[in-house]
Amino acid sequence: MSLVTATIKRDLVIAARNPGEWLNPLMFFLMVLALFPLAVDPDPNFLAKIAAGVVWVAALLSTLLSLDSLFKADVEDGTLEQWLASGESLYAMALGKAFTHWCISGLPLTIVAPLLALMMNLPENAYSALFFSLLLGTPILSLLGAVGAALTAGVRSGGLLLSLVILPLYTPILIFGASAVYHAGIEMEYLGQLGFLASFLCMAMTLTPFAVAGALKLNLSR
Amino acid sequence: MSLVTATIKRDLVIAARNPGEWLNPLMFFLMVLALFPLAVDPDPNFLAKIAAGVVWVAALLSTLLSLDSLFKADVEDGTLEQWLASGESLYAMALGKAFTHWCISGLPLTIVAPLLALMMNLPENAYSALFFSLLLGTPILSLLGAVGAALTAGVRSGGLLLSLVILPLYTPILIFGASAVYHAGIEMEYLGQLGFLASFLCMAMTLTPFAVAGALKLNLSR
Amino acid sequence: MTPSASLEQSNRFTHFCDLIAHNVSCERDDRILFENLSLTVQKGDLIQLVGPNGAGKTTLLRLMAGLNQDFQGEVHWHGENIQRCYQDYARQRLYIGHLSAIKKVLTPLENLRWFVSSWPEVKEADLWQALADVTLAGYEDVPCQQLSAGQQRRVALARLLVTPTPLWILDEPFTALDKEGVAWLEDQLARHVAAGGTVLITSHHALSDIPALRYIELGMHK
Amino acid sequence: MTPSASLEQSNRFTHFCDLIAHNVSCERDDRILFENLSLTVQKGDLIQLVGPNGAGKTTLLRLMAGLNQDFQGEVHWHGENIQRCYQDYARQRLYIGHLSAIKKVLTPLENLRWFVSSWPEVKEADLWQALADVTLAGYEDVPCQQLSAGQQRRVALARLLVTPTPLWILDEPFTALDKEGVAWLEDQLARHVAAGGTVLITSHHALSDIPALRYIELGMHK
Amino acid sequence: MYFDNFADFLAMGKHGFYVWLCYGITAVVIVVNIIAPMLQRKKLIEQQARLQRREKNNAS
Amino acid sequence: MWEALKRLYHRMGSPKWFYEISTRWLPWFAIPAGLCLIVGTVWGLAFAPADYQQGNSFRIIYIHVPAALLAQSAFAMMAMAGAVFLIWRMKMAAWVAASIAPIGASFCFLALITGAIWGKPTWGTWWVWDARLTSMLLLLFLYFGVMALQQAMDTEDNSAKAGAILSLVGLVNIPIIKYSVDWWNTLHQPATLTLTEKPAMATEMLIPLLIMIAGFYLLFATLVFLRTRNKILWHERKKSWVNKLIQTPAGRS
Ligand code: HEM
Ligand SMILES: Nc1ncnc2c1ncn2[C@@H]1O[C@H](COP(=O)(O)OP(=O)(O)OP(=O)(O)O)[C@@H](O)[C@H]1O
Ligand SMILES: Nc1ncnc2c1ncn2[C@@H]1O[C@H](COP(=O)(O)OP(=O)(O)OP(=O)(O)O)[C@@H](O)[C@H]1O
Ligand SMILES: [Mg+2]
Ligand SMILES: [Mg+2]
Repeated sequence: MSLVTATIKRDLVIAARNPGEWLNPLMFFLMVLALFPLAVDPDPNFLAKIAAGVVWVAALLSTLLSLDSLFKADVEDGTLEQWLASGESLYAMALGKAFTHWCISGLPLTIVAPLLALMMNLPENAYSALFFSLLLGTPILSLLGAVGAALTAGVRSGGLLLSLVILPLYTPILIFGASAVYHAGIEMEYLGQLGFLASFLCMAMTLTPFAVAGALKLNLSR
Repeated sequence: MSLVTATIKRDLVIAARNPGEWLNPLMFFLMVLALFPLAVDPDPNFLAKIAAGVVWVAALLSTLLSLDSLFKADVEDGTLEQWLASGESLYAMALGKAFTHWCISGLPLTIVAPLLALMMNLPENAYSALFFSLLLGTPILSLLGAVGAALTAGVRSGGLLLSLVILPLYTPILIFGASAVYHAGIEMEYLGQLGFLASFLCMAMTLTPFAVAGALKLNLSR
Repeated sequence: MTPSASLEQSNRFTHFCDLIAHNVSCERDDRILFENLSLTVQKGDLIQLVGPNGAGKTTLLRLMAGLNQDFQGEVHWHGENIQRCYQDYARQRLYIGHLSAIKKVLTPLENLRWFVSSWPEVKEADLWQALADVTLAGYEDVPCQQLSAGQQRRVALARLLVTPTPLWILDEPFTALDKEGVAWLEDQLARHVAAGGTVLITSHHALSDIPALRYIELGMHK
Repeated sequence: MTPSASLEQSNRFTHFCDLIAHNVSCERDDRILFENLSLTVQKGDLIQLVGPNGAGKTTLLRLMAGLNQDFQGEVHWHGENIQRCYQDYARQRLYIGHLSAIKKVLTPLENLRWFVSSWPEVKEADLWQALADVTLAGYEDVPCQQLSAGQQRRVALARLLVTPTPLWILDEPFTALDKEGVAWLEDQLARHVAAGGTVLITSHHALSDIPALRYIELGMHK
Repeated sequence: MYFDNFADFLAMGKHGFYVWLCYGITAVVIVVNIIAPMLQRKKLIEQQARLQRREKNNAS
Repeated sequence: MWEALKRLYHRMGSPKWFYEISTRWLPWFAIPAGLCLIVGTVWGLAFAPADYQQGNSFRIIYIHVPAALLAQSAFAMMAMAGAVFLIWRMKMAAWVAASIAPIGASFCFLALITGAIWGKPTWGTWWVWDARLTSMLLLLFLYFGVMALQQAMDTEDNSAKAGAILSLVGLVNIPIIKYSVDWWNTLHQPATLTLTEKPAMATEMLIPLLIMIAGFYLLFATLVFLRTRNKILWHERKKSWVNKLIQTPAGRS
């Protein structure tokens, strides 16, 4: 077993051992969704209009929050140092880490989102669009997020710096994702948006690992 | 100078030395505000309707994020242990810490909020309500937040656990705060809501430090 | 440290009261670390806890310092349970554990200033002198993150020179110190007990011949 | 470790190539740590870096390990710059730094398994044996957070027994070890160099008489 | 000149406030951007000169 | 040819050379910049005719457009300098990138603030979520992110690298952001409040605009020189040529 697979496996075991790691993003997602009607207006018709956008914003914020710890623990306890010392490819590690992160945050979120969208009174025909847009979009969030997490891993109170770095990069995905759901809701074509998300995903898969690998090295040379 | 004042001073010096600590919550606030129009609908009339709620939700989330590091660093580097070892009152420390946190997150946010509300097209007569509701509300957020931060300080990936603990406590404040602003916008009486916030604040100031002190002790007995 | 200073200390320490552990027992994970252990610490004692890794030295030390209440038995100070008279007790003992409570963004001087803030009688000049004594002259204004492991340890140990407490409780203080540093610390310990102070210490390092030295051996009860 | 095992290792290490630092210089914060330092490390060498705190031992070690590229001069392995042949080099040397790369929620066995995942030839039985050798038999399945400081260190050191690399680079490996542990580690070092391995180590601890031992002294250039 | 008199020029139709505000802010931002590095340079050089003098004194 | 390029590259990498050449060039940028800005401003404010629809508020264009153009190209330049630093480890490039960031952010801020002020008389509101405005706001965030990273790490080298990586990622993302935002706004909302379509601008309006654009670019170059020179002085303060420079009265001017 190579170090990459070993690391993926290890991280999943750790996540299984503190379930908070994958339950918390879910709970956060749920709570942002719950806050909205409280703060704005609980009228169902009104909620139906904003549902697509709010679900996507909540997904994005909850991914963002779970990113903070993606590399931080590894930097602090020396795991990353050992990675670099091992001489194995950082590109592969970056991909592996983003994959684990998606398994822990994006995937569960994609699965429960349709359920929660019920609470927001999302129009019925938008459910499949919601599911597929999240399925394509959340991996991009994880990949781009890994860049930010790697850049800020060694920084104290990096959590917020991370959001500063990442949110501008997230907006295109938010726009395409939310509009796919919105259009599905008003019975318009939405395959175009999904297509864009798919092509973004391909780009992100090939390019971001380079940036992550570069950024991780920074945390080590002292 | 007692240890409490020394700690407040020290924390403010640290914040001054990495400006990220108080700038980042502000930036996050701004960016969450920007996400909404992108995800939902940029129509100004529509935005005016949701402005009050969105500004309050954004303020709440940004406070939430800056809470994570409130006690964590102190637990990890042994400062908290030294506090306990010093025999000085943990109640005073809890108050002091909440105060520093408010200076760094709540206060700047209250000051810039009216400016950002412009971007959300908030009705003109709601500005003073926005300002005062935030001025009364953000200290409560800091105080309640300190309880959550203390409870989760020793926990890995505590950031999200923290949100779970805290968000339910935050909802009443969100409801009163947002509705004060909303009512002011449609030219209705809003002093009642502010009164509630003020009385919450008094309660929080006297009660939460006990909870914080208790929670901090938990982090130490090993 | 000048002779006159230690003389002054010697007078100050006349009020030292006995610290006595009565039949303390402690178990972790169903393994008994020590059972019915009694220990009397008197003026002028230098007690080193020895034993293999995992024997419970740190645990016993924290318990004597009043930081850990998860044990059976009682620890008395001046005939009173330390938890009862904790504030008085805390002002008479200095605890330095594994964690150094040093803020990395602050300078050695600022860190030291915080440590002594409960003792208003300590003067600014003493702090400079203490830093010079631990061979950090010239580093007073360098942020601690730029110091090496041993230099950071020295900042923490500079407290020994400035806080006027008779009882020192030190957990592995020799960690990361170079030869010269080790010699300096041994000298400090000898001076302190000679001046009527008391030291309770864990270390795997063999202390050189100080007449007052006593060992407490903790074994592995498997 | 049985004699046959070390014999086997001795054969394995015949391919060891020289590690040579050519005129390396390093400065931090305008202070020169070392200048035009040349160092040849050959098969069977045991080299201890000594010097006061802050002399630059850790820095030199990391640089020789290829983890730090912020210096002048070159480090060659088998006549080639280590950054060029990093993958090959990395497979031939083991680096253990201040940080142990141990995940607290995982057990010693799981941690060790991750460490050796790049060496598929290492068998599961070897891992159990190694943990038994560092006197952690019976702790294989206890999460590492429940181990004492020295026990955690032992988990990290168990790697010495299982990773088949000729070159060991160790930064203060004696930290937190008890007497017995120190003796064990000294024995391992002696065996390793006797078997044709090479060790580069920093420690403030005086190693007992191993014939191959050489010192490199780093001074303070103020 | 497009305007008839100076008062007109200041008033800019009804838009004087907006136009002058823009130009004012721009002037401030540009001036700050010019002054800041110049001050910084002065400080740097003074500080360095002081250090040099001190070193010279120490040496002699 | 190749040799000449290589020589140029090595020269560019030498802080001393850059410092000296910039000393010589600085007036050639600063003076034309000042001239252009003064001429352009006076012409734009006092002599250009008012817009038939917007009246005199349109004079804001002479700041708004140059600032907006510059803010975008400065980001690209910063990313390029960052790439040079990452690939060839040329320290000079890192210093240039670090100098560009705050200047680019200032111009981005100017474009936003002048746009917002202009919006009040023309659209009756300070801010709308128009595609261009939004993408400009995001560009400002990107600048802030890069600036924050350029100071975040514990060594200067690492900070510079982190900033460079983000500016490169940002550079790839800018077209995507711009495109998506354009597309988003046109779909959600009929173009009630878009920026005025570029009318065939009258030459007497266009010429001052071109002058101002030139002035802004020259000013930008001047500012980058100023800041980079400070960075050079600081990093090379131990070198003999800096010491000599400080002792000569010319260096103090
Ligand atoms: C905060 C608000 C605004 C922002 C962020 C903004 C942004 C921009 C940007 C980025 C450009 C340059 C586009 C390019 O060529 O690359 C631009 C050009 C321009 N803007 Fe604005 N703008 C704002 C408000 C306004 C307003 C209120 C008006 C007038 C009604 C306006 C009129 C123009 C004109 C006439 C141009 C030049 C025409 C062109 O190049 O297409 N802008 N603006
Ligand atoms: N948080 C914890 N939860 C459960 N058990 C613990 C915890 N911390 C320590 N232990 C157990 O208590 C025992 C004693 O630990 P302690 O840290 O006191 O040892 P020590 O004598 O200081 O050892 P060392 O020399 O390695 O520092 C260990 O065997 C460890 O397994
Ligand atoms: N991140 C950093 N930034 C700037 N300077 C640093 C940094 N880390 C270390 N230094 C400086 O480099 C010098 C050497 O540090 P290093 O950690 O190599 O010392 P060391 O010989 O290992 O000391 P010790 O025995 O205390 O571990 C120290 O004087 C320190 O001030
Ligand atoms: Mg211990
Ligand atoms: Mg070291």
